[in-house]
Amino acid sequence: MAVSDPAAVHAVLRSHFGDAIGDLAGTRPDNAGTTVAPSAIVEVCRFLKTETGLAFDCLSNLSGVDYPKRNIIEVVYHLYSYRYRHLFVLKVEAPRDNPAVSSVAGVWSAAEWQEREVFDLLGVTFEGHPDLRRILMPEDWPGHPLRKDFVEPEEYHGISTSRESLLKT
Amino acid sequence: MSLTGFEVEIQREVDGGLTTEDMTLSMGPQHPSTHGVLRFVVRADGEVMKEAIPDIGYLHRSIEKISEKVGWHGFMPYTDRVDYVAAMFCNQGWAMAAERLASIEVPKRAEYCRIIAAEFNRIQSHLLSVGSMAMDIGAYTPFIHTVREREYINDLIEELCGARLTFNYMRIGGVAWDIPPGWREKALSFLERFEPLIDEYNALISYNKIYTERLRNVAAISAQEAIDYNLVGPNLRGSGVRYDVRRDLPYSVYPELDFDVPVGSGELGTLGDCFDRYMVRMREMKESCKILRQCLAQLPQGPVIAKVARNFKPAAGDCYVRIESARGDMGWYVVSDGTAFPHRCKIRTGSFAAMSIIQKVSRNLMIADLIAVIASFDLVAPEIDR
Amino acid sequence: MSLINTAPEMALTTKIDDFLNWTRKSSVWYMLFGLACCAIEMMQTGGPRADLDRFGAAPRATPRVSDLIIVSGTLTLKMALRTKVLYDQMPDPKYVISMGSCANCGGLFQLAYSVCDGVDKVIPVDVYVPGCPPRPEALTEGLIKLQEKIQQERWLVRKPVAANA
Amino acid sequence: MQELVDSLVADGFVPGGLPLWVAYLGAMLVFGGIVVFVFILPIAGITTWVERRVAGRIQSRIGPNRTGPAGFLQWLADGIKSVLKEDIVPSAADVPLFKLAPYVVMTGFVAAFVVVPFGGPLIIADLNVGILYLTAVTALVVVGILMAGWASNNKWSLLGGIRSAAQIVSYEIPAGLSILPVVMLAGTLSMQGIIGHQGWAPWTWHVFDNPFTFFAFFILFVSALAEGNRTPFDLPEAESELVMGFATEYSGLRNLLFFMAEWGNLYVIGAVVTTLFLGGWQIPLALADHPVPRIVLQFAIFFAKAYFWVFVAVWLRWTLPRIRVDQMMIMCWKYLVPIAFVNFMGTAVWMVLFPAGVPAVRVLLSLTAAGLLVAFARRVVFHVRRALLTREELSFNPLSTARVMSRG
Repeated sequence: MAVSDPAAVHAVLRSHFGDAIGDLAGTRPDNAGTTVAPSAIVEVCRFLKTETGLAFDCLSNLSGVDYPKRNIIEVVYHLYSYRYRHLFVLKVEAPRDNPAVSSVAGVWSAAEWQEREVFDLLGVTFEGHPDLRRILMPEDWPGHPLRKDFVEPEEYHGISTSRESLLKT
Repeated sequence: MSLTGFEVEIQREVDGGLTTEDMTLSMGPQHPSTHGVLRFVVRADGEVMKEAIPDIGYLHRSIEKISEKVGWHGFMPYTDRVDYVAAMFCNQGWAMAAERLASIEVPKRAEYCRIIAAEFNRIQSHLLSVGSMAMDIGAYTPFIHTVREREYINDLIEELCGARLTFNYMRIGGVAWDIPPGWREKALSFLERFEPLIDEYNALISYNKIYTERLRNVAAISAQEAIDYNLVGPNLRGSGVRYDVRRDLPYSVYPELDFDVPVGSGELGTLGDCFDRYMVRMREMKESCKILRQCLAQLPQGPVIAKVARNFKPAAGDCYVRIESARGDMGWYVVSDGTAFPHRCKIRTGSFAAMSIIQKVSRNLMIADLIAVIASFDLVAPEIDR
Repeated sequence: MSLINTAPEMALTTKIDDFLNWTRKSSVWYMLFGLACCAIEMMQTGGPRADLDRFGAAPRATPRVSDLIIVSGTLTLKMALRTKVLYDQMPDPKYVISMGSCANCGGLFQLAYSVCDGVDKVIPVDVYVPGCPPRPEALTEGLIKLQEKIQQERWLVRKPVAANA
Repeated sequence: MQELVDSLVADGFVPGGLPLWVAYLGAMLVFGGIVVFVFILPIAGITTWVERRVAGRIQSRIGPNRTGPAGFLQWLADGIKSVLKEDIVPSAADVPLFKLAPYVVMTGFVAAFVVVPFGGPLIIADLNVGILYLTAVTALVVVGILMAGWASNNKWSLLGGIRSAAQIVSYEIPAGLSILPVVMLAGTLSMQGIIGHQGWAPWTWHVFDNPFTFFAFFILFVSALAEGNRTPFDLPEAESELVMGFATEYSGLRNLLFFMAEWGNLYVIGAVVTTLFLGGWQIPLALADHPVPRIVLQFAIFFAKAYFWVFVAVWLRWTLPRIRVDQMMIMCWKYLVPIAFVNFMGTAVWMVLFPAGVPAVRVLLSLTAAGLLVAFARRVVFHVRRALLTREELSFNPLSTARVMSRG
């Protein structure tokens, strides 16, 4: 029996994980979800994947969002079930100065590269990730560019990163 | 399960027989078959690969960061460059995300214009994929023939929006231009001519003995594996999963249209091998023609763009839009903080997922097979790197 | 070769120069070097409608036999280092066409943190083709301009090409 | 050759006191030089032009058309430009081997022309082991390619070299086994002798002699394509896999030599199959009495026959995909070698059973071949006509630049 309504999914999670699950947020099917405590994310994900009636067999999207005002980095998991065709969103908030979240690469293989990307661009450390290294940027790149306070380096291997505008006099 | 000849060789080596030194090859970023700038570090024992480790990021153009700098309307041209082979879908994804955040109703005619443009673009993208697949297998001519057909679609789209490749056709709330007079007939006459050509391509290359031998049973991916690695689009359907965003999470006017979702059937070998992925694209082009005929027939009258403020500021919140791009389920996770600039835009693309599975499926293949695998996934470099 | 740029200017030497330049310009083999969006237009240019092969320009897979590198598309910093290596691997005389706004100056992606604003920061460029992406006709025009440039070169005679040429 | 020098000596053209061997050597160098520069290099060059033009037509393009009439001088421009390019020797390469390799390949290819009968008496040396010599020297190419692959110190080159070695050595066997039936029929290894055993008429050609030689002909052609590294067997330089295979690190003149050998080899392939199976330069005697027009006619007929197979090879290249290396080996050892062996044995049995041949079988086979050609020609005409029809329909877009640009 499929539990497709986000509210019902949330209720199931609440009953299993208690305080680790935040309130239900979002109004549309594509953004309805909840926050999860960073420590519980792997268990929650495994539960969502294996529990009959939920069967979120696909991690559709894993992204990180930087919120400098709230001083957190949010890791967002968009889950999808090919079996029951329903969606759910999980959000994990990590402190901005030393973000660390448990890796779900053991639950969905798709998470492996997506976590590497979030690590590369936002500097979130995924604990338990099999191969956590930069993926898009070169190994010797300074900083994590998708953070809001990222400053572009002046030059990279002798190539300056700015260009004088011809329009200026 | 019996081992094939080369697996026996590897097994013997694992068992401690004759030991040879592995060869590490760097394939790319400039390599004729990498379709842009990808790199594979190949560990090979002669012709047999132990492993191909993808190395990406050579075309990372920080499009996601730019979205935070240029504003909602201003980001539209950049979406073209996310996937330049199928730019219309990226346009549509961004427009739909903004519309969903701001709860804008798009006029019916605009929706139809979008679908028409997008399906033409899908044919174009699949043509390139099919052609470059043949080129990578060593047949240069089919590629040139598909390029020839692409030119005619380019003509059509150019008349529609003024650009050949990076269309920038859609706007938040609709499309930029209405369909010009006389365009419908041209589009229909193109379809008239193009549909038989698909059969001709099948005759020329798809069922060529050498070609099928090169593709069948190579890098078969089971449905389970495909879902686990989040393969989408033709790559997923090649593994036999009948899933299409257009049908299963319908958006725009797709519910009003009648079309099939072709899936791989393992007709010549294992289910989910390179040939299945290839044939899914071949058949999807026919389906696109079907959709286009319906759209061109049903095209309603009316405006093509809703009234959207120049200074567009959607309400704070986030949304996750999924559309069926030529390379499959494309996810746009857009966060708005209520200002004139998006807070974050993450684009989840099919090629990125397909790239991540290559390391797994490439074990014990031959070097020549790796080329077929890369081509069968229809990778487009900027879609991986963004 | 000590002959280069040492012979006196005579009708014969200029004729020889013209002939050699004719061979060079008639056989500009370009390297298959697709970077981004423009690479698709480059393929279309090699396709049936624009057909670069008419000018004797055939695609080649390795830099060792290429005369021309068409930098087609956005050059990221990560790729810029590789591009320089590729350029160094080409044998002289070698030419560069910078195709599209991104390769010319960074174009749309000047705002980006990871993009090299213009290929001329890494390798010398002979012809800039504007456009985002340039149409096949524009790239063909770029090739013809390059051929004009090649035709004016002097190998035997030390005589600078007129500045306004 | 020898007769020529002897007659020159007799006529006093050679200064007295000059040892005769010097005269022979000089004559050989002069004649060889003429053949190399007047025939071999242009034939290789023109083949590149033909290849590009044919490829253009196959791909609905035009192909080179800016240099000379219909781009005919394209090969000259390519060649001279390549000679003038900078010559790069990679610093990690094995320099002597790297420099030597192209010349070894070139030697193997040029030496093959020694026994190619261009027409009537036009042959550099009608060796009594002609066809054996030819298979031997063409196999020299593999040494050069392997040297190139190894010396480049590039892994793509190495893979290409290894593939080439495996390929050429393997395909020598079906090729050799397919030559044997002809040698048995003709009773000689000499090229002129083999041609002499056939007549001008198709039903007197070896290919139609019996069903076994008919198949042997195709096996020889396929094996020759594989030895010449042509599609679908172009694995040693597979562009999409190995960049350019064994030639990856070669630039300028050295690269040119490799490619000249490749394209020139096509002509050798055509010449060999023409000589062995298709009646060589034989023309009806009634056609020409005077020696000069006769030789010209013989040369023309031989050239046309040989070049037809060059065209077929080009056409295959732009139609077929490339097979994989293991499939290539399977095809050779599991299919071609056994079939070639059966052909060889079958021909032997046939010769014992029907020492004079069976005219009915000859005519039947010739008619089969003619029928195949007619069926094929009809298909070609059908496709060409349809292509012309669609071309008219295509110009529907006023914005289209197609018509403007395809002119010329």
